[in-house]
Amino acid sequence: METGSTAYILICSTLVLLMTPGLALFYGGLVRRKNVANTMLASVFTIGTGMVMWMLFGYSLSFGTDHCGIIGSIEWIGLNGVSLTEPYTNGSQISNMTFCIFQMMFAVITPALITGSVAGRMKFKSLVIFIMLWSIIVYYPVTHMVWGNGGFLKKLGALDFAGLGLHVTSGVSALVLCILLGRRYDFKATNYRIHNIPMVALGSFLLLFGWFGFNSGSALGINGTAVHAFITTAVSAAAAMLAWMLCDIILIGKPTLIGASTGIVAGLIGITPGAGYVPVWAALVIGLTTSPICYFMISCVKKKFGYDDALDAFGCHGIGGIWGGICTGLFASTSVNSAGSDGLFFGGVKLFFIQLAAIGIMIILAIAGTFFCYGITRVFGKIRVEEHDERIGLDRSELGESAYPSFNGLD
Amino acid sequence: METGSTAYILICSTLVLLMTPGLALFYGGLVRRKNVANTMLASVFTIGTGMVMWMLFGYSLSFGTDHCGIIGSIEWIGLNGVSLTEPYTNGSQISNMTFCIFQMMFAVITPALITGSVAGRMKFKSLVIFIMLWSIIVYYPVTHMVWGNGGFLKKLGALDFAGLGLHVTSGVSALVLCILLGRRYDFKATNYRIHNIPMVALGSFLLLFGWFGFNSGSALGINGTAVHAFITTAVSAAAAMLAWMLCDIILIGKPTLIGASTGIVAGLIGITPGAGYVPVWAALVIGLTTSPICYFMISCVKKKFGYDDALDAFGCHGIGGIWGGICTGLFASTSVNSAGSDGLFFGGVKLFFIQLAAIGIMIILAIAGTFFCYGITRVFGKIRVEEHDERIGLDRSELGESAYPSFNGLD
Amino acid sequence: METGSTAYILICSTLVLLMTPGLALFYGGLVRRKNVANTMLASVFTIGTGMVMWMLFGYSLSFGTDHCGIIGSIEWIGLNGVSLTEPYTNGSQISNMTFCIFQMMFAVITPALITGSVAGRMKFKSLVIFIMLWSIIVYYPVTHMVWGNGGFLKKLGALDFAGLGLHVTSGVSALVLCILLGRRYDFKATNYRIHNIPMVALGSFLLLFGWFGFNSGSALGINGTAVHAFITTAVSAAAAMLAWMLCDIILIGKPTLIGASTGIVAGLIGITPGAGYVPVWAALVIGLTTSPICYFMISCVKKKFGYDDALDAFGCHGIGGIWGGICTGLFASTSVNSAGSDGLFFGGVKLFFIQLAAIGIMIILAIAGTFFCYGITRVFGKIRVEEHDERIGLDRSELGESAYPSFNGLD
Amino acid sequence: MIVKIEAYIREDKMEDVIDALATIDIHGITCYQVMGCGSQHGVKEYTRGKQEVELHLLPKIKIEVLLSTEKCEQRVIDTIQKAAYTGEKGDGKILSYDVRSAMRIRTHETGPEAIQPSD
Amino acid sequence: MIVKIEAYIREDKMEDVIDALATIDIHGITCYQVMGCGSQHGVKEYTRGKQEVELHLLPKIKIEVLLSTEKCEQRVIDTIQKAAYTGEKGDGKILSYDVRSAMRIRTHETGPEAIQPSD
Amino acid sequence: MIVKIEAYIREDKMEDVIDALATIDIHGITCYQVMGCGSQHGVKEYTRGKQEVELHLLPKIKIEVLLSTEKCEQRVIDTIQKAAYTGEKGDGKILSYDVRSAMRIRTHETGPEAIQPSD
Ligand SMILES: Nc1ncnc2c1ncn2[C@@H]1O[C@H](COP(=O)(O)OP(=O)(O)O)[C@@H](O)[C@H]1O
Ligand SMILES: Nc1ncnc2c1ncn2[C@@H]1O[C@H](COP(=O)(O)OP(=O)(O)O)[C@@H](O)[C@H]1O
Ligand SMILES: Nc1ncnc2c1ncn2[C@@H]1O[C@H](COP(=O)(O)OP(=O)(O)O)[C@@H](O)[C@H]1O
Repeated sequence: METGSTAYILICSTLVLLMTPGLALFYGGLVRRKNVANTMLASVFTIGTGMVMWMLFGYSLSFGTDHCGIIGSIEWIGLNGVSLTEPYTNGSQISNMTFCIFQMMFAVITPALITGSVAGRMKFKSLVIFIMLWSIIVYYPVTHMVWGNGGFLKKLGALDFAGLGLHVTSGVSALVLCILLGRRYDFKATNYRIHNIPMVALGSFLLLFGWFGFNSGSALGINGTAVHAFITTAVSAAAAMLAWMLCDIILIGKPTLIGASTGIVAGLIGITPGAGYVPVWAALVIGLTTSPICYFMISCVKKKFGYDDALDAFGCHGIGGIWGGICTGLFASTSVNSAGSDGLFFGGVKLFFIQLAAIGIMIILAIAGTFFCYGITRVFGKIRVEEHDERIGLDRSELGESAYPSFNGLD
Repeated sequence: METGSTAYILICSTLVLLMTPGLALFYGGLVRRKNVANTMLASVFTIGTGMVMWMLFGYSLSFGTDHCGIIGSIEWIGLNGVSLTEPYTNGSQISNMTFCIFQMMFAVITPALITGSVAGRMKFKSLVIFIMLWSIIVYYPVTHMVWGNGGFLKKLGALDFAGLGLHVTSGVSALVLCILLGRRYDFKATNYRIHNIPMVALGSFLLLFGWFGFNSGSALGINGTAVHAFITTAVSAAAAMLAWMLCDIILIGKPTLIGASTGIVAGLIGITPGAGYVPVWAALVIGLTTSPICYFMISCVKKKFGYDDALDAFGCHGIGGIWGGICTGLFASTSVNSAGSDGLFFGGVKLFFIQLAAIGIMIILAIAGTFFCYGITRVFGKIRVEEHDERIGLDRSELGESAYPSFNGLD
Repeated sequence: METGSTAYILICSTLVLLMTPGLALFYGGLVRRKNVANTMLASVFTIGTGMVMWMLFGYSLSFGTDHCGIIGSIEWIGLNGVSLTEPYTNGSQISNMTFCIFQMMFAVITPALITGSVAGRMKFKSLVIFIMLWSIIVYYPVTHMVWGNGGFLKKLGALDFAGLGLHVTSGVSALVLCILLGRRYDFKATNYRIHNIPMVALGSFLLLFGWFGFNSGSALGINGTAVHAFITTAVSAAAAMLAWMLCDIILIGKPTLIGASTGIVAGLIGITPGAGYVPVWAALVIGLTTSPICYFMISCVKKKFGYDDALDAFGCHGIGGIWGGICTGLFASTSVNSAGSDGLFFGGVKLFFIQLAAIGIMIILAIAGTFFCYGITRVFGKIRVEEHDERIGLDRSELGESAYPSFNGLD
Repeated sequence: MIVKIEAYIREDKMEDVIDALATIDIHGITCYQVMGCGSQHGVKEYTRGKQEVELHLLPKIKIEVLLSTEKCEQRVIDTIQKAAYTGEKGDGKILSYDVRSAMRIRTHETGPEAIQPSD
Repeated sequence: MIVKIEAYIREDKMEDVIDALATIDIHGITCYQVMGCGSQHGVKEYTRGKQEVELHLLPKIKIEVLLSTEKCEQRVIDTIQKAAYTGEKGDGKILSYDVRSAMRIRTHETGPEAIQPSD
Repeated sequence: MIVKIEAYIREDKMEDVIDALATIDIHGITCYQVMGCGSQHGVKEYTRGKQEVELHLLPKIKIEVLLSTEKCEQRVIDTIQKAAYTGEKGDGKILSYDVRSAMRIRTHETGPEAIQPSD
């Protein structure tokens, strides 16, 4: 256990943890006043379920001894035998438990991302069941495949620095789930105006803050890669913020705070898969391209197909993640990180197709897994709230509280 | 001075510092609109008084050369002679000044906890005087007793990893103070609805974020214990969050965001005394039990006895802390931390009774100290605001400002 | 690359980064409801422009090979050749890229400070152009002069631990800019009441949180100076908070949460230039004096001269920074930091006058630079919004969004 | 002659009422949130654990519609009634008042013209 | 005949007024926050240091009560007056208006029945 | 005789209207934010990317002024009209109502005295 690295990863873990409340503010600010508390709770309850499941069996299933390259084992049930001081892999700068802590935060935030697409119409109970199942059926396997010792995507040579699998599966699952659920009843009729913009902005900045832990911490120690991932993350987020503002200016004539906030998040998603593999200039390119792509998905494709991805969980996380994974296949360079491979741009055709294949596999896994989890969740009762409950808002109908009882205003 | 450990403790110090504003949001969101600014200022002014007092004489009184096992000395007045690079105790990984900084943050947040019980009716001036006295009369001694070299509870063998003394004394003092002050005049008549739930949630998440610094940092360096305290803290908070939501579902039919937020805080309090001593599974047990106990105190006992612990400073911090201290006596294990002892569960009867005795002594100290400080504070004028001031709200009467002047709504 | 130090500086970088959103909340809460989103975006767009410019040429211009002691070179364009593992200066504990990252965050927050003085009346487009020009014309040179290898103020022996140049230039530029722009049209007529006090408080606490990274991180590694800068920062902030509350009590009869929040920020500004050079007791003195001086500027001087420094960017940052620079000349001591010099108080007359001279040069640079940038910005169109747009608020006129559409209230 | 209709309705019926009024070509509407009680005595809620809170005042929406002809009045009242109806206590009331005079700021028009839709 | 009482009162008197009305068996009330000025010209406040701000408009509560009998009207006005009284400028006003017609949405009742408490 | 003037105006005209009323010595005013639509049919906005949102209801300010003489009434209406005028759709309306009775809480005064400024 190297002290500087351990200090870094433990602090990075708290930063990543803060992303979940950041997401709750980000999502909570975007919904209508009557759904705020419900949307926030939907994002943060995974702190409870995610951590407890991770401690009980999640870590073991994700990172325990490999089975067929697909799933771990049950050797570390209850974190028994996870060493406080000995490393997970030989040569790692941090101990197994430190690694487990860091990864735990990923297991908390990932399922929370999904909840954005179903805001305003899913029963809270069903959401909890779905998310818990999804963690087991989709998240633990995908984590094992890309990061676990013996994971088959890892062996294949797919590169995922800090969260390709995580963004693709959660984004695609969000899409499938929102289609299965159907649109909010007044999707066309009403305005879904953002109820509290400063709250959205604060959320996105907490995400930015935590994301440095997410990406740079994924170097799993203090080394050149950690520093490199830090700077690429910053550059991509900044570039994407500017790119989104530019899109806003070109298409609607004015920049917006919402746009700037969304752009930052898009840029962070885009750089995540390649943060430690691509050169700094590529981070600029990734940031500049991710925003327009997400912008286009949200503004045009979503409208065209008419699915109700309420808070653009797919439009941002799914698409941004997929694009980031492709860019890793384009721009990864062994001169940046010898543990990686060369991307298409540096002559590495193989990596490019491996990345595409990996993304394809993740998408299939996410779609199949979502259908499966949805099916099981239905066994436990209706998944969607009644129309009346949707109208009065999920805060009142699902939680029995209202977010701002002392403030007047029309929702 | 070991660099990794020093880096860790300095960052942990900033995390602990952020807990005080977190508490201000947590408390501020819970009160009525007319008392928001006052409640927040009541939580944060301790940043000013606590730090300045700590620098002038607090650190010296708490950790200076022992006198009778009860209090330190005045050798480090003004932090003179506190070394930037030499350790406080032989073999410590951090320097004396780093330790002083870390402990300073504890001296800031602890008295802030008390202010929750008296929200909405105590004069700000009296509160400042009371809190400053309380720090000297109760906090510095109790800190010395449990953590100072030569402190008698430490010598006795009482275990307090990160804040048993702190939670018990502040919680009990909060109870005594709110009884001495009396209820808010319209305690029965009106509804004390929470005015801003997202604010409460944000506060609780900042508390969670900072608490990792609090507990894990209490290992005072990067070592196995720091990693262990980190994971137990996470597990207990998560379990308590779920347990509180479960209580809500069973007793009122629905989970709530307020409940989830309160549960997280309860779980953090419960694990604090034992974070570095109890096994991971015990953290799960502590989390799962602390929430129902606090829930019961708040819902039933408080109602039964009719004291007006406005924001449940006693119901959460006092009770949670006491229960956490008892659990340490139950579940502490030398196999986890050789510096600790074995709890009842591992055959260590002695530790269990020492813990009970220590808690008893802390309670007595807190009660006596609160009466004493209250008495002195009265010398400086009326402690409670006039009924009219209470009605128009302490924001206007005590601070002359109103928290949200541009938003309409009924308080 | 020393791991503990690198971990520390990377985390400090994220803390400093969080200051910009903290500032956005601080400023955003202070303005009227109709200008919230615009004010916040004005503070945070520098995350985009500042980071991208820093990566493209800013770092190179600021810290590249010296030219005449005034500006760097273009050798590190696009961060090419900035080493991930080799240090910037011989003997430094952190690598060049780590240093670049840390300094990048300073380049983000500094121009954001300026935006406070022009809130509510400047075109967003013009603001962006002005800020980008200002970074090149004023910020990069001043950074090079005080911190760059070969910078002439550094060679002169001027001491700037963590941001004298930064506060003086941004504060003075804010003053010049607000005078050039003119007052808000209803400056006299209307009340400029603070619209959301909890938001201001949260902002100031995030600033406090991040400022530890700012000051302590400026030691550029884990060493005694980092620890020392940490404690002086804490003491000064706390003392200034108390001093401001005292001013409030003496002059308007009541302490306020706004006052406490502003005081903390003032104290942080005051200690910044000398954090690693002055003894702890001097930090107390600096904190206690900075608040009254800023208080006086805001309350009397601003009124007297009638300039419309909307959010007191000059009154706090400019004045606080200048005072802090003078105090460094008074209280710096080689017994605290052998890399510094002795101030007037310790018999060092020379340092005192060097500090005064340096501040003078910075002021001149800021004034000249602001006029220059203002002139160029005018080429791109009107700088001030129309009166009608000012009336309906810049949120609607410049961004086309409104911050809180679901809450009623009079602005 | 001009009358003003005021209605206190449920929050979640606001959109329905506005849509219903649009179908009978009433587009001029002003509304805001109010707090009210009546036959619906208020509700008991729990807050933070099982701490009971009695809420006397519940959020409602108040709608104001200006009309120029008496014939129209009854139709509007009926439309609102139908759209706002649930049958549970707390549905609210619809009232009408006489207006002495009216003026459209933009055009100086007074009397019934002032409140007729114009383009 | 139906009348509507409107009162502008101090924020901190709202609970008193509602309680006082309850004692004379008036339970139907609607209220909301408004901003107002009058004899009470507004206050000077300080914000951030000693920067003066003049606040013309101060927060007040507006209460609306519908009544069905004229006899009752005076009693309600007196009750509100007593409960809202402090004697300082800014206590507010109580007004009454004629209502043309009223309807209870839940029951279709019109006239005085519409606003009488019902179970 | 007492009348009540109500006006729906633009948000950004509120200060102008209040100032204008002050120049003709009208100081008693109550106002609050409302949401309204009318000839101004609402606006299209974009939110987060180019996602269209149609906003039917736009924020407006409602002002209430109580007056004691009929002569005054027209002057007040004209003053408000002038101050609130822009000529664009959405300027709003000014209405007047008869008030049955008025009382000043602080002094028990009734009738016109109740609403005249007092010191
Ligand atoms: N007498 C009254 N005066 C003023 N407002 C009333 C009165 N009665 C009812 N209201 C308003 O109408 C709303 C619904 O009325 P309520 O009496 O609860 O139900 P219902 O009309 O179904 O009997 C109340 O919340 C209140 O806002
Ligand atoms: N002429 C008026 N028109 C409308 N509202 C008024 C008028 N006069 C007073 N008000 C309302 O009543 C409140 C209190 O009235 P004010 O004149 O200040 O005190 P008082 O009634 O004690 O003389 C004001 O804040 C305002 O809301
Ligand atoms: N018939 C009406 N009933 C109630 N309020 C109305 C009516 N017509 C207009 N208003 C209010 O006046 C505001 C402006 O009116 P609008 O008809 O849009 O413009 P204009 O008065 O210029 O024709 C609306 O937003 C609404 O609040």
